Amino acid sequence: MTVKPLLKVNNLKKFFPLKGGVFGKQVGEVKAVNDITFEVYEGEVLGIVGESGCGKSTAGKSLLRLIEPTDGEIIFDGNNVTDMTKEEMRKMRRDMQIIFQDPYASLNPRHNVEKILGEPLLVHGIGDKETRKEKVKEILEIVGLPGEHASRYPHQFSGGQRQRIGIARALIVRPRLIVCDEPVSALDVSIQSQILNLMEDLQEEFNLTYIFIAHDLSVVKHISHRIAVMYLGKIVELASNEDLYKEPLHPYTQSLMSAVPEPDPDVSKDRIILEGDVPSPSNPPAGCPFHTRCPSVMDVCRTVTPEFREIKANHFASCHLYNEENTTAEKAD
Amino acid sequence: MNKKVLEVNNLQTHFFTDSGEIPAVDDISFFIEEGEVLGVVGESGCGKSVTSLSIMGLVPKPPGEIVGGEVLFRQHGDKEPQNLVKLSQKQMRKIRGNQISMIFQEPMTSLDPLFKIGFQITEGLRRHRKMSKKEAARKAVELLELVGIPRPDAVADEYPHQLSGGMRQRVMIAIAMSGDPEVLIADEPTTALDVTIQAQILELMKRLNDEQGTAILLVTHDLGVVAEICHRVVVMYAGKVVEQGDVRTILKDPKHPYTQGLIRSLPKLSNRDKRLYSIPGNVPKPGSIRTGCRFAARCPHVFDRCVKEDPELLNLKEGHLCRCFLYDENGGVADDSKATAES
Amino acid sequence: MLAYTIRRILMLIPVLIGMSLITFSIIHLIPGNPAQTILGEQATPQAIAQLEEQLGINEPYLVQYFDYIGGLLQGDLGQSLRTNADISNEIWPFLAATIELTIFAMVFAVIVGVNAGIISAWKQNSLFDYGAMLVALIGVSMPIFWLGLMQQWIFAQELGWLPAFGRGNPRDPVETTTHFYLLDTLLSGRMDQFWTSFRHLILPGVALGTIPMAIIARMTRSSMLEVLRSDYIRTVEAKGIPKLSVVYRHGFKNAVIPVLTIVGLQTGTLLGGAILTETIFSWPGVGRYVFDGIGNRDYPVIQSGILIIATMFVFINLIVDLLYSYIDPRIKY
Amino acid sequence: GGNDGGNDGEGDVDTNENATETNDSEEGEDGGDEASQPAEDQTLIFARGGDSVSLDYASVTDGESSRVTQQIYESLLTFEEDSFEIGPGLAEDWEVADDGLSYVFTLREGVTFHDGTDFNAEAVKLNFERWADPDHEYHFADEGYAYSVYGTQFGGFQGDEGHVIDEINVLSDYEVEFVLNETLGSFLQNMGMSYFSMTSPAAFEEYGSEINENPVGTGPFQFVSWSRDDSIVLEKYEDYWQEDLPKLDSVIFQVIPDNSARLTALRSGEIDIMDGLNPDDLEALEGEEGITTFERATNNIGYLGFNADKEPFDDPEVRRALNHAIDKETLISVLYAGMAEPAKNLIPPDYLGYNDEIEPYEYDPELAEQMLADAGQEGLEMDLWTMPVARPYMPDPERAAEVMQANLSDIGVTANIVSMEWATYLEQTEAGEHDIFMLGWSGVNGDPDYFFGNLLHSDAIPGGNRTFYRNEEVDSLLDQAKTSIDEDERAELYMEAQELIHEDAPMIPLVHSIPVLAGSERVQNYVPHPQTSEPLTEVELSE
Amino acid sequence: MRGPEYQEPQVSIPEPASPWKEAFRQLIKNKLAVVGMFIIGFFILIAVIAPLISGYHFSTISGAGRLEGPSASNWFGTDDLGRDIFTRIVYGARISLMVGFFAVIGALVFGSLLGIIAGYFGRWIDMVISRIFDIMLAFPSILLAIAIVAILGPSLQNALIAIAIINIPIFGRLVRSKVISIREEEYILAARAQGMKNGRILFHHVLPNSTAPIIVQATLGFGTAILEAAALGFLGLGAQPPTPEWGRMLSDSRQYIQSAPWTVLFPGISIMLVVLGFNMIGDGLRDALDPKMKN
Ligand SMILES: Nc1ncnc2c1ncn2[C@@H]1O[C@H](COP(=O)(O)OP(=O)(O)OP(=O)(O)O)[C@@H](O)[C@H]1O
Ligand SMILES: Nc1ncnc2c1ncn2[C@@H]1O[C@H](COP(=O)(O)OP(=O)(O)OP(=O)(O)O)[C@@H](O)[C@H]1O
Ligand SMILES: [Mg+2]
Ligand SMILES: [Mg+2]
Repeated sequence: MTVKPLLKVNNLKKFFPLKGGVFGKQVGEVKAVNDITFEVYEGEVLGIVGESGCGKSTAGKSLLRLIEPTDGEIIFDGNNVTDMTKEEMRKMRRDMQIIFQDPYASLNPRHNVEKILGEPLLVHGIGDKETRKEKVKEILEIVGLPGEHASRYPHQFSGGQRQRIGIARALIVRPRLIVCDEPVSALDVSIQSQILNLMEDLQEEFNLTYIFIAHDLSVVKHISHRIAVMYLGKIVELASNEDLYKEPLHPYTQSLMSAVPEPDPDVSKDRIILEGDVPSPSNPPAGCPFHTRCPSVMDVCRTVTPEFREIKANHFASCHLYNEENTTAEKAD
Repeated sequence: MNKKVLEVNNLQTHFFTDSGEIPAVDDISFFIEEGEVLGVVGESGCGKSVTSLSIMGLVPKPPGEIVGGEVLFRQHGDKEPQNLVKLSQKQMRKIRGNQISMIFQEPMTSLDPLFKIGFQITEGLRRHRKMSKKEAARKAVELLELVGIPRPDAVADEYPHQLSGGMRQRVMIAIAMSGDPEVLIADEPTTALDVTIQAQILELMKRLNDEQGTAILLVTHDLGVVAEICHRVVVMYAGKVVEQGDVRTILKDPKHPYTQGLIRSLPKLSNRDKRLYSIPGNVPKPGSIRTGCRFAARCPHVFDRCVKEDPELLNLKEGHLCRCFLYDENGGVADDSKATAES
Repeated sequence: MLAYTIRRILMLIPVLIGMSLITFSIIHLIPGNPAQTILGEQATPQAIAQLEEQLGINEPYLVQYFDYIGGLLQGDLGQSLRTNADISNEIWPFLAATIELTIFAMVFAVIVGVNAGIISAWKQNSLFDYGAMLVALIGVSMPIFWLGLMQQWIFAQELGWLPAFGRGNPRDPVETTTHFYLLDTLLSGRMDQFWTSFRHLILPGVALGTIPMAIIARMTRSSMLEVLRSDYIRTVEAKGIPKLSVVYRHGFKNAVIPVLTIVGLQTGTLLGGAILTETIFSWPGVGRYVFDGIGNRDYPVIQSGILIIATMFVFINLIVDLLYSYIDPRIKY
Repeated sequence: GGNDGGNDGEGDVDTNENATETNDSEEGEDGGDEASQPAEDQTLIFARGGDSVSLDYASVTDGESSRVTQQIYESLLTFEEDSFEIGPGLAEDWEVADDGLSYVFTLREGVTFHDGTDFNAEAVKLNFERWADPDHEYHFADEGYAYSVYGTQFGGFQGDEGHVIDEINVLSDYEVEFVLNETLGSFLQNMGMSYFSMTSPAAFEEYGSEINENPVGTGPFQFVSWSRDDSIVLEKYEDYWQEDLPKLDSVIFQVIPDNSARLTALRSGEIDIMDGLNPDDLEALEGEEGITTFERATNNIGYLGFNADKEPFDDPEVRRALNHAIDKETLISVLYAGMAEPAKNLIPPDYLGYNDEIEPYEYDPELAEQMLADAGQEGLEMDLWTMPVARPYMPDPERAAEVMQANLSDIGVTANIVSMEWATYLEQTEAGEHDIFMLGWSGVNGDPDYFFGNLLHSDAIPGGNRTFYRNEEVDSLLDQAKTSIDEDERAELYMEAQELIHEDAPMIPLVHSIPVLAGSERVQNYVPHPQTSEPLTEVELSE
Repeated sequence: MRGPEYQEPQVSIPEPASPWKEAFRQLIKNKLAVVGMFIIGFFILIAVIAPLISGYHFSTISGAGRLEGPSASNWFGTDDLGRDIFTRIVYGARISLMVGFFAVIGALVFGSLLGIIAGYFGRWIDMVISRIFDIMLAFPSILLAIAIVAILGPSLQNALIAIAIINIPIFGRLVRSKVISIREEEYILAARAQGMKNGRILFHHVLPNSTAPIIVQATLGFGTAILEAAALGFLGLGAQPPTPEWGRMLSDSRQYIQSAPWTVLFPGISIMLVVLGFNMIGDGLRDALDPKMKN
């Protein structure tokens, strides 16, 4: 693993307007992604976990500017993606790809596999007709599908096979970074492991960098080198795989981990069962977004938004528990 | 030994579609004892939901039809069990929602969006128990309290869209519990929920099982959930039961190659293997394989017989059943398998 | 809700202005001089010139348009060129006749169509389903004027069961106050006349209602099928609620929105499309009023007639929209 | 309209009569009446295809309006029951000065309007001045009233050059004098036209420009209600000046646009008389129990006109040839079910000066083809213009065109049927855009000048003369006939003109249609007038 | 590692079944749709070979044989001008089918164009176009058609134009809503993520996926257009005599409904059958192509 950051994200925000009233004016906004900052190193897998609606997909799509970010800076390989023109961005897409969650919705039902996979090559002007055909066959075999399947249509494949096609499409232009937006959550358990293995193999083979989004902590943990935990549009903790598992700092991470059921009747855990639901991102609570459910909530949490800081070496979290002045108070509890 | 409240024997539910007859549930047998949580696991499309719907008599007809087998339900106090398959729709309605109730996978779509929560909770009750409006309203609040909903009075007067997914699933449970059922069938009750919410719901179900003694048939594809709450487990594959036993046996010492593979292919939080085991191939739809073991095509131990003959469900040891040619009656390893089976 | 209503009404203004402009332009594009039309072949050129002068049709179009709109804003629909009568006085009986017929037809269409659709969906693939849907299919394929003629021929002329024309018995004219005959006869306490008026409504009402009935039946069925397959209906079933209640109370209430939309649209269509029925059954309605107006180049009549029909149509759809939110608590504007 | 006339009724006989009648109708319920016995319910329902436009008789020209106004209003003179023979109306007597420039009418005394006011010379003057004077307070030009028939019949309006009525003098309460500035042969005929009938001056005062919906006249029936496009209800005017009349208690004019629905209604007894019978239904009705038919004497012409300004129709030989090509008999049998007479002249047969000596052009396709060939017109192709709307003289113009198209194709002439919107049709034919065209004309006052002057006089170009026929000789004959007030002399002149016209063949006279009405046998004394409508004063319903 | 050689448990799918072929297979399984295809096929056939199957000419007038009932020589009887009704029906098929075809094509082309522009470019363009559609749809369509014919003058061609015009907003709205909803599909997002240009996305991704509902609407539109043409004909605003247009034949004969019912019966049945045929095919197509699409 190199230490060169391939992607730097600074203070990324995406707010969706909420319309209403007599003239359809904007009456509010959904703070889907609310000021997140992180780096991704070349060749690493950065996992992003969080519950439904916490802004994972929005963050992933904003990185590729498939959704225009509201604010913030995205620097890919030294180039500022946020400043690029449409055409520059289009070219840039060769290097940054995405795999979607739903293998059914993300393939054009009217195109056969050859067209689906050949089109990215075509629009980036790679190869002539023959070579493109070759490349399609080649990539199909790489993702574990027989090359003859190129003439088939998506509806003739099972979910797992479709996801392989989705991966092949992302891979065929040989990108450097792939955002994987929950690529396995729609799949069956036995298929999920196939795809996870495939993705791991590909990453090593092509020296890819992944941003791997999932809501399943065990999946993320399996594949990632570092993990970011999101809650209500914010990253609440970011650490290496081992650190996070050994010593989750943020109370949310702790309860999330304890809530994951293990398929082993002998593992008995002290469950931290959180109260209530995730608040709405259109009306996030003041202060720490987690304070409404936090088992160790303090007064300061209700008013002051904690800073996202490096608390241990390469272990970031945003929680008042680890502020200098609060630490003692917490310990005393 | 506890009494069996519900017994499914050789149940067969088929769908008659344009592309032929699909045996979604193909000769399935299992039972639930009083106060027990039985898990039914299996991958998507293996027939879990159809099994539960068959018990409830809710298989959409057409195209579905129960073509064979029986569902014996022994009501509390009754000696003779009733065969639910034989009951008329009218008789079934008396049992549904009253003695056997069911909750579904999708809390977001399982409540009628146009009626208030309170009404929906007690609609069945008022029907079955001839309750007055007032009584029903009180009962609704009571039930909402039981499933741990804050502000139950207010919530009873709200519409489903005003609640979150977790709340809705609690409401579904409240509806199911309204008739003090003997059996609660929960079809993937937490699959659509976030882990933190899932933990809440599982906790609630455990409590209801403990406190009310309701037997639960929990359908899921998540072995973690099974480990969490079930006493016994039925593993299904392509419309058939492949293995059955108590939860510890199934998770710790599975015999069927499918169960083994399934457990090994899970990424686990506690240990990070470099590489996951994976079962090759795809999950077959029921009916796509007609002869031989349904798992043969993906099985690492496959040998000739597997493709030609249907294996029987063998009793390996007390309460542990497995459908595989690798084993013989007593749980030993069958002879002919040794030749080809690799470890 | 109120805000939405206000917004919807405000949004109508450009539509209404557009409509009036289009109507006005259209009718002035229609060739043929009203004066010539009114006076016929035996008119002398002087007479025509004189009449043109008096009718004010020699003024520039824009002047005429603004005159017209100016009058409209004061509730003045102008005067018929042919009869000199104030349209605002003259049009009401026609409008009432059409509205009465439309309501009757729509009530017929809704009662029969909705129930046929519900039962068809409930007993999908039954004999009733096949029969009803075949009838509905034929219903939407039927030329309405032919259906009307056939009904008239069979039920009025051959069998003599029902009156073939008009709104009542000419020998016994209804004392009109509202011009809705069913209402007027009730107000004057004439039950015999009420019955007569009712019988007069049957043939044209059924002829007019057949197509919407078929459309409604088809729509109800498909909407019901979708609802009956939904999760929440399964929930209701699981509660052991009787089928009738499942189908009508839960099923239909959920299926009603697309049906309501169709009812709204069809009511509008009937209001204007009654021309054919009105002609066949000698129904003195607004469709014929406008149609004759076109024949006579009676600009103010065409203009006002079309505007009134279109305005009613627009308002019916508004009402339908508002009804949605009454039925469906999720729809809040 | 208000009805205060009932109380003002004078005269014992009237009141008595009323009393007995009311008695009749009240007691008649159980009495089994004989067949010819008057029915107890004297309500006549007259069904027709379209509604009246206005009930102000003089401002509209359509037949459906006058059908109703005939009942409400009366004019100074009236026509005979079934012809245009003139007789006394509201005027008992009249005198014409020798120079033909002054007419004195002696009015009937004791006539009241429906509002109870007296009819007198002042009322006559007011009515005429209302039409003549565009500045008259009751002229209502701004409200869209126009009196085109007045303009046509009296040569324009006050201030116009050709306006013939110079002044109107009230000589006494019941004597009124019209002074003309030139003679007008049709003056007395005009006075009989229902257009020029008398409205109550008090009603003008009361209703102003809404007089069209509130008619008040002296006629046998008074107005009760009007629901547009549906029905107009009239009731008996109790103080009507003709004793014992009208016999009906009320008349309802019911609109039933569809011909067959109207017939159904007649058969079921829902209506009593229907207008616009399909000629094809006539046969079926013959001998049908309880139903009878009424023929209206013909008063119109349907013709196929040439454009004499266009080649080759400027050649009389071509026009004559084509005259031989049209099979009027088939036309009549197919389109009129026989209810029409083949025409050879412009005016209908009963008219003054009708020339029966004229030999019609026989239907002879071979001759026609030959004549065309002789005129050098082989393979002639032309546009045959036809009207888009049914007219009294031509119930289905498009079908008629189809028939004639077939006739023409028999002699090798290709006719393309052209149809356009009605007003445009009239404008374009007036402008001479056509090759040959179909049109017709209906009489209003039974005077031949109304036909000749409007259709074939060169002064009527542009205007009614759409054939662009110009013959100075004919013009001068027509001019003389128009101003002459000697009937015999007029007849003579018209006969002569017809010969010339026949020779020049500016048109193919097709038919004089005979309108047929059907009615219940209960309807007694109904005599259709050639004028397209008639007062129902004498009509009575039997049991 | 991947497991040992495993044979895919595939139900044998015949090789590349494009969605269209798939849909066609579905369609011919639908009995009603097949009946519809037969009906339409039949009418197309008789329209094409019209001169061969009838010994008469549609405008041959015979004063003698008026209003004759059906017989061996005149299968459907004769009309009031003595013309053979069967012949006129057969020739009328040409007219109705032609009107349906051209009116739908016209509406389709212009409607789709406007719909694509509105849906794809959005913003004020969408606003303007959508408002125009709203306004057009607020007029009862038959009135609008009558008005348009009144402007252009009554003729078959103008009736066709009028019908095309009143159907434009129907197609326009459909296409617009399809374009808008498909634009939100994930595979469109995927296409953008591949670096495709807007034009390519529109023509290669959005449009091909909106064709199914458009085809369904067009098929049903055939029926509607034929009905509308017949209605205009009935009001005398469509085909002019002696063109044997069915609606016109109906209105010309309605006065004979009692004395000669066949004059009214056969044109009416013909209209109904053709429309029925198109509706059957349309329903079948909808089920085959786009089961979710309603109405
Ligand atoms: N186009 C949009 N307009 C408005 N709000 C949006 C839009 N897209 C997403 N949101 C909102 O933004 C928030 C974050 O959505 P996002 O899809 O990023 O969540 P997620 O973490 O990916 O959830 P999931 O696990 O369900 O995929 C949600 O509350 C969602 O409702
Ligand atoms: N309405 C239906 N028509 C036809 N086939 C059906 C129908 N419902 C279910 N099936 C068939 O039955 C099989 C079993 O379906 P079922 O819903 O029981 O699966 P499941 O195990 O509940 O899957 P999941 O985990 O996705 O809920 C499916 O493969 C499907 O082919
Ligand atoms: Mg997401
Ligand atoms: Mg399921």
